[in-house]
Amino acid sequence: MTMPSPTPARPEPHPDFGPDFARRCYLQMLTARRIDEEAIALQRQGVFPAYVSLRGQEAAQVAGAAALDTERDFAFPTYREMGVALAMGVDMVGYMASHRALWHGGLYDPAASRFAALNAVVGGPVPHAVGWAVGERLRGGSGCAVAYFGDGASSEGDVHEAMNFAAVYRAPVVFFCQNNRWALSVPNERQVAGGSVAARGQGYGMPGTAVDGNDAAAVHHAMARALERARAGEGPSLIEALTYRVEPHSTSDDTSRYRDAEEERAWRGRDPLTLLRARMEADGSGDAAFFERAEQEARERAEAVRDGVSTAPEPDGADLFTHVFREPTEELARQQRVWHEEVRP
Amino acid sequence: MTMPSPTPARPEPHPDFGPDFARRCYLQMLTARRIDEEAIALQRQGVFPAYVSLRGQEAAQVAGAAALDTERDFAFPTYREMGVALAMGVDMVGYMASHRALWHGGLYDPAASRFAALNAVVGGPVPHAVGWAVGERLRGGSGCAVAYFGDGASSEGDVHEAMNFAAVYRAPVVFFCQNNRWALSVPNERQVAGGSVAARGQGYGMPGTAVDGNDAAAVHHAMARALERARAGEGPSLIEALTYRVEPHSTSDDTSRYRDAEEERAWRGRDPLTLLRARMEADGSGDAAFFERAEQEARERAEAVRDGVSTAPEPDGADLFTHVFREPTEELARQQRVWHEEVRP
Amino acid sequence: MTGTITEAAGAADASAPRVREMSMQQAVNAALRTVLREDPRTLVFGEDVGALGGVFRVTDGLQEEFGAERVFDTPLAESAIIGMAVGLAMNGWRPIPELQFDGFAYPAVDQIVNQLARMNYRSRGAVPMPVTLRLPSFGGIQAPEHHGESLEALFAHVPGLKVCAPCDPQDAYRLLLQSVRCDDPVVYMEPKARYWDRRPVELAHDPGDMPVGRSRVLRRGRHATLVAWGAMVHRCLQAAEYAAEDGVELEVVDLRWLKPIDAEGLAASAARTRRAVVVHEAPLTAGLGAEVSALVTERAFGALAAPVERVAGFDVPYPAGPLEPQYLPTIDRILSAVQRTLEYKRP
Amino acid sequence: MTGTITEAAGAADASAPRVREMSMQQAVNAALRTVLREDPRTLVFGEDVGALGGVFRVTDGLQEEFGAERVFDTPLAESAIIGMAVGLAMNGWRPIPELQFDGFAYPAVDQIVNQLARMNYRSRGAVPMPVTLRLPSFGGIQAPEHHGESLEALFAHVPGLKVCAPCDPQDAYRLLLQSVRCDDPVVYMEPKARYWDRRPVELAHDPGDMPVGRSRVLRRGRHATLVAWGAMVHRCLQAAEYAAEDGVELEVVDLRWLKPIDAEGLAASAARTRRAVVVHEAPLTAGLGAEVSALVTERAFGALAAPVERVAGFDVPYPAGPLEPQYLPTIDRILSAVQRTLEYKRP
Ligand SMILES: Cc1ncc(C[n+]2csc(CCOP(=O)(O)OP(=O)(O)O)c2C)c(N)n1
Ligand SMILES: Cc1ncc(C[n+]2csc(CCOP(=O)(O)OP(=O)(O)O)c2C)c(N)n1
Ligand SMILES: [Mg+2]
Ligand SMILES: [Mg+2]
Repeated sequence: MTMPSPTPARPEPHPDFGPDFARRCYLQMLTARRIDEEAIALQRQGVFPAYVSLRGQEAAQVAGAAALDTERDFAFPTYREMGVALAMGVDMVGYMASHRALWHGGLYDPAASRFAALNAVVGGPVPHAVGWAVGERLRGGSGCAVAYFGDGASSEGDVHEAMNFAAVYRAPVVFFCQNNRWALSVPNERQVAGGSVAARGQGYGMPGTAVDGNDAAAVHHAMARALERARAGEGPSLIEALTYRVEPHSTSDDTSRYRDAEEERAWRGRDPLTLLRARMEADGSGDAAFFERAEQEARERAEAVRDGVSTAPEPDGADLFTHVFREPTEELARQQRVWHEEVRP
Repeated sequence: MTMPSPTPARPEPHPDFGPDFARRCYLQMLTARRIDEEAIALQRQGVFPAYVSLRGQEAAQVAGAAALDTERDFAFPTYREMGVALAMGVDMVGYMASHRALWHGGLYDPAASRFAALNAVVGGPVPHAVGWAVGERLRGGSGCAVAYFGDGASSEGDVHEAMNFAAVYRAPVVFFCQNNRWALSVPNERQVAGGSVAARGQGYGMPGTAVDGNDAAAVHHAMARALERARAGEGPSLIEALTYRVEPHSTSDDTSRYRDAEEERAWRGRDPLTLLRARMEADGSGDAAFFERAEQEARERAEAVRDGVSTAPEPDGADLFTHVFREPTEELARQQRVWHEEVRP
Repeated sequence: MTGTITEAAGAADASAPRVREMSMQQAVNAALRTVLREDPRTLVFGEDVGALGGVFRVTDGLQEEFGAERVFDTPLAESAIIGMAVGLAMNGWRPIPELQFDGFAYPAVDQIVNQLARMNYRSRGAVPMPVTLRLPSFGGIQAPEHHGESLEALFAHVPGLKVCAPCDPQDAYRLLLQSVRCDDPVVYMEPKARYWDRRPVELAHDPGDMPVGRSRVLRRGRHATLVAWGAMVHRCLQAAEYAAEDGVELEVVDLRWLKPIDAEGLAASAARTRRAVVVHEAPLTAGLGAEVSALVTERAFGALAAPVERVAGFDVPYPAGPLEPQYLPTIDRILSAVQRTLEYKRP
Repeated sequence: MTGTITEAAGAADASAPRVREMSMQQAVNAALRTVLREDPRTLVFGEDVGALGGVFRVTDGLQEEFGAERVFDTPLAESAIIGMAVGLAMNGWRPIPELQFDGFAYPAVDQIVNQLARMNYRSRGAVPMPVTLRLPSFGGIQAPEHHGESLEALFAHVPGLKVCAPCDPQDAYRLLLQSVRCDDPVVYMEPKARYWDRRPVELAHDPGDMPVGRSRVLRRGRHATLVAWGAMVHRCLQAAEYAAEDGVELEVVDLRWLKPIDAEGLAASAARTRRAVVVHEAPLTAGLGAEVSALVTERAFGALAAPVERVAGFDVPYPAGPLEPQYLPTIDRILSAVQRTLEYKRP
């Protein structure tokens, strides 16, 4: 079965995407890369039980999220949006705490960060973005919701229901699909009927755009336009960032069972950092000094995150009970007493 | 919010749609109409607790189903496909037994009838059609599955998942949506984002066609072509038959709360029976004698169904237990003894 | 029907509580009006809840009074309805979604269990979920397939959810107010078979001495305790009437809150009567009756003269019309169970 | 790892049963090979079950041996996976779908409850559903959110479903064969924490004297009965070891079939020991432990010297890594419960 590969849009950079912006993006993408590397190392050292790498998707995540207004927008991530978290200014130690399995949803404050708690249910958070956006319009607010999901997630019923709801309500939502070609071991060809997630948009009467997800400027352009549209009350959009998961699905995965190392190598050659750097070198927005400084800053930041998450205290067992309800119940208090008497370490 | 009304295809009749076929269709459509009227009467008399009328959808149901090969194809209905049942030769007393609430799934044999047990879960049976079709291909059979669903059902996640599966597997399925403009009290405008169910097909790389659902020849043409395509191994298709639910959603419904009587009247003027009759009168495939005979036959059949279902015996209480498992359990046998001792009427 | 509903609605207008006879369906409607009025963050939505007023007319007139922004129809997709409720709550709203019928809650189970119930926990309290999920529930009205299901055992098992089921108009009113005012997600199960039951209702805004999790003794008795919720409470009261004719005095406890369960209240009653029978519509195996039986036994074992009896639906799919009365617990089955507890002798 | 699996597969080749040491994950793999070989109507499918061999390698090598027509990947949609299984069964196949993890069964609950479980009933036996739903289940491996859930109470409550959970490689092999050969839908719950547990397995094709619904006594004792399933059986056996050191002889019953439940077997054991403790990972309230408690009490009340104790997960969402050991029943909690039953005095 072959899949018609959608031709990604290669638009001119959005006016916002000037030299300063490019430098900021590059720095954050590089920082995401370095944190990612630290995380993989932490997993190898046994500090993280497992980790899901975003390597290769830094442009799709960072350059897209850089268009968000963190005063009013809200992002709904899956488990792989570390670059989005970083771009939005989420506390990265709190974010990484989830990968150390300290707390499933992470230890940052999702409400304050405007970045929902990590969500491991593929497709599950997408309708939340729609509800949030409907609520934002009702409030008279001007914020937009961005729903992140993968090519695999596009098969889930929730994603369809959410798109239909959003378009019916003309809610200010951007559906942002990172099509990294693989959903664990299943390639697009056996996942996305018709071969294009973006093409689904039309069926809901909303624009669906495929962009080169490794091209920071293209991703940024698509996201900025979709946000403008949403803010103008013109309803939702669907963006498909065509990219590639160059690492295994997670550190527990073994890609040799299902894909060609050649394919990985080819995509490593289209590294979004290299591409952005080349563009910046060409248009002069980044010189050698900048790139050197960026490398240093990224490394320092990554090391700080690594140290922070490695030494973060384990949650107290009482936390098992604290957040189940806002209004506690006698039965749970009783169970907490059992825990206190019979379990507490 | 206004909805771009999809322009339905008005193709030439399919070669199969000759005079004999037209007469057969007309007779069955009329029979469905008469049975429907009897059923509404039975509900008013208290014999049926409730009933869902197909009035106005006879062409969509009968003329489409007439293209099926009941030796090899299999239909997956919702709760409103009485005309499909009739066209496929399902035992109509057994079918109507479901509306008398004798047995939820009806009292016909779905396997022998190649017409699945009535299904009240909106969208629920659609993935079954895909599974059946995948299984048919694996068996080396040449049958097709036809999944029936409504415009409301098109919003359900299951329908999306099923379409994606079918297209990924190139399974021989026809997704047949009767868009009767209303899902209970909710009109297309607030249900089907983008305004066209047919337009969703493209997103899965499968043909999606909107047809005039009140035009028997057009519906038949679309279904026949979709079946040919499926049998040729070219995969699934989506048909949207644009029609109208001229009756309330069910006998318990009150349309005055949500829609204009004028709209109903206008659509009653586009009655599929009247349209087919006019076509047949024009092309000579039906004369006055034929229509008179048809009326008599339809009426007799409807009365027989009415009498049959009215006098059908109520199921025995032991049937509560008989079909739960193929391989009975001791616990259920024990419960049946409790029923026998403490409940049996 | 519309007329009386409007009357009920009118009753909720005034600030002083007053007593009025109304059906449970009207009482829920009045409670929805109260919360929509008292808290501008509340929203009512679901399939056909707008112009139609819901298939049971429970939301009748709400869209008219509160506008299509606060009371609105959704497309036909249960998972998205709950997913949307989660998102709305994340943006500061207090959603009151309706799922049209018990059996159509199943498509939403993932959003209920994996999202709604644990968002507060997942976010360590940063993102609370003050959502009241209204679910017309249980059987007894000879409805089509999937329209007579009892999902309380499923919901009660889910950490992070609270669950209640009223049995009469007064409690329907009170429990809905409590559910909506609660900062935790509550599944509010409306017994369809009692929608048309008319009783005097005091439209009080204060639950008084009936905090979340408290059961009620609806009838005092000393020979055995019947425990039930929803429509089965009524049936237990009838059974108690019959038993009284034979000199058997049954205590009837309306559980009301199916999570948290009033274990103490149950145990106290069972300890007094030394015998208990729990009655529910859901299938027997792994039904909530097992939890009630276990709780009572754990807390009142020494006082019990007989094992707790369970009278429940059979372990069969909820049947069509004529078989429904043979599926649901009958008064005879309840009385037989009472009889067994009374005659129980340790072997 | 692949090497040993292939060896296990090889073992299934010969017709004569033979004993070989293998892990539970290999035993399930061997059982799948057996049924794929013995019945051409069987099909294995799910997310990543093909080339990858499943995230736990349980389906490793199956696609290679049986081809991509009989062992295949699906797109990522759980509801459609079960819906497809229903349709395949309607066309004469015997599907063996996998849902990747317990917590991702929730999106498929509607198809499981409203379709799979009642298609045979709905069609009055004309359309049977010989479907075995494999579900890696339960916790104990410090996995991400939604990867440690226990859904047995939900499934056991559904009329028309059968449910089992093996605790060791031998039983995993036997129960899978039985499940696939059964003409009813079976939810087969694989305890992830025991996947790597190696034991000798006899690849016998005949369940012998272990019919559907039969429990096993894994250890004889006379002071109290422990009842468990899945990974908790192992923990109970450990607890019994400790107790034995103090002269307390615990009987350990592996329930195996969670529906139908072996009520008689449980009651017989509890009647012998006069005390019972049921242990499970799922949250306490409305868990299957309540059913076990109720069943034992109903059938052995007179013999019981103390109320049945429940040791379960707490009523909280399944927690992340470091808290997991504090959530799951510990040996201490089990022994404390035993102690309570031994010391119980009627007030
Ligand atoms: C509802 C659900 N089903 C299954 C899984 C198991 N699972 C985790 S990630 C994954 C693949 C996801 O693929 P995709 O959506 O493309 O995202 P990616 O991992 O490529 O970023 C699967 C099957 C899950 N987390 N949630
Ligand atoms: C999953 C599910 N949700 C809700 C319902 C209740 N319900 C029954 S029919 C209906 C409207 C269906 O509309 P549509 O799909 O357009 O079919 P139509 O009735 O117009 O034939 C609703 C909401 C249901 N049966 N199943
Ligand atoms: Mg992917
Ligand atoms: Mg419709």
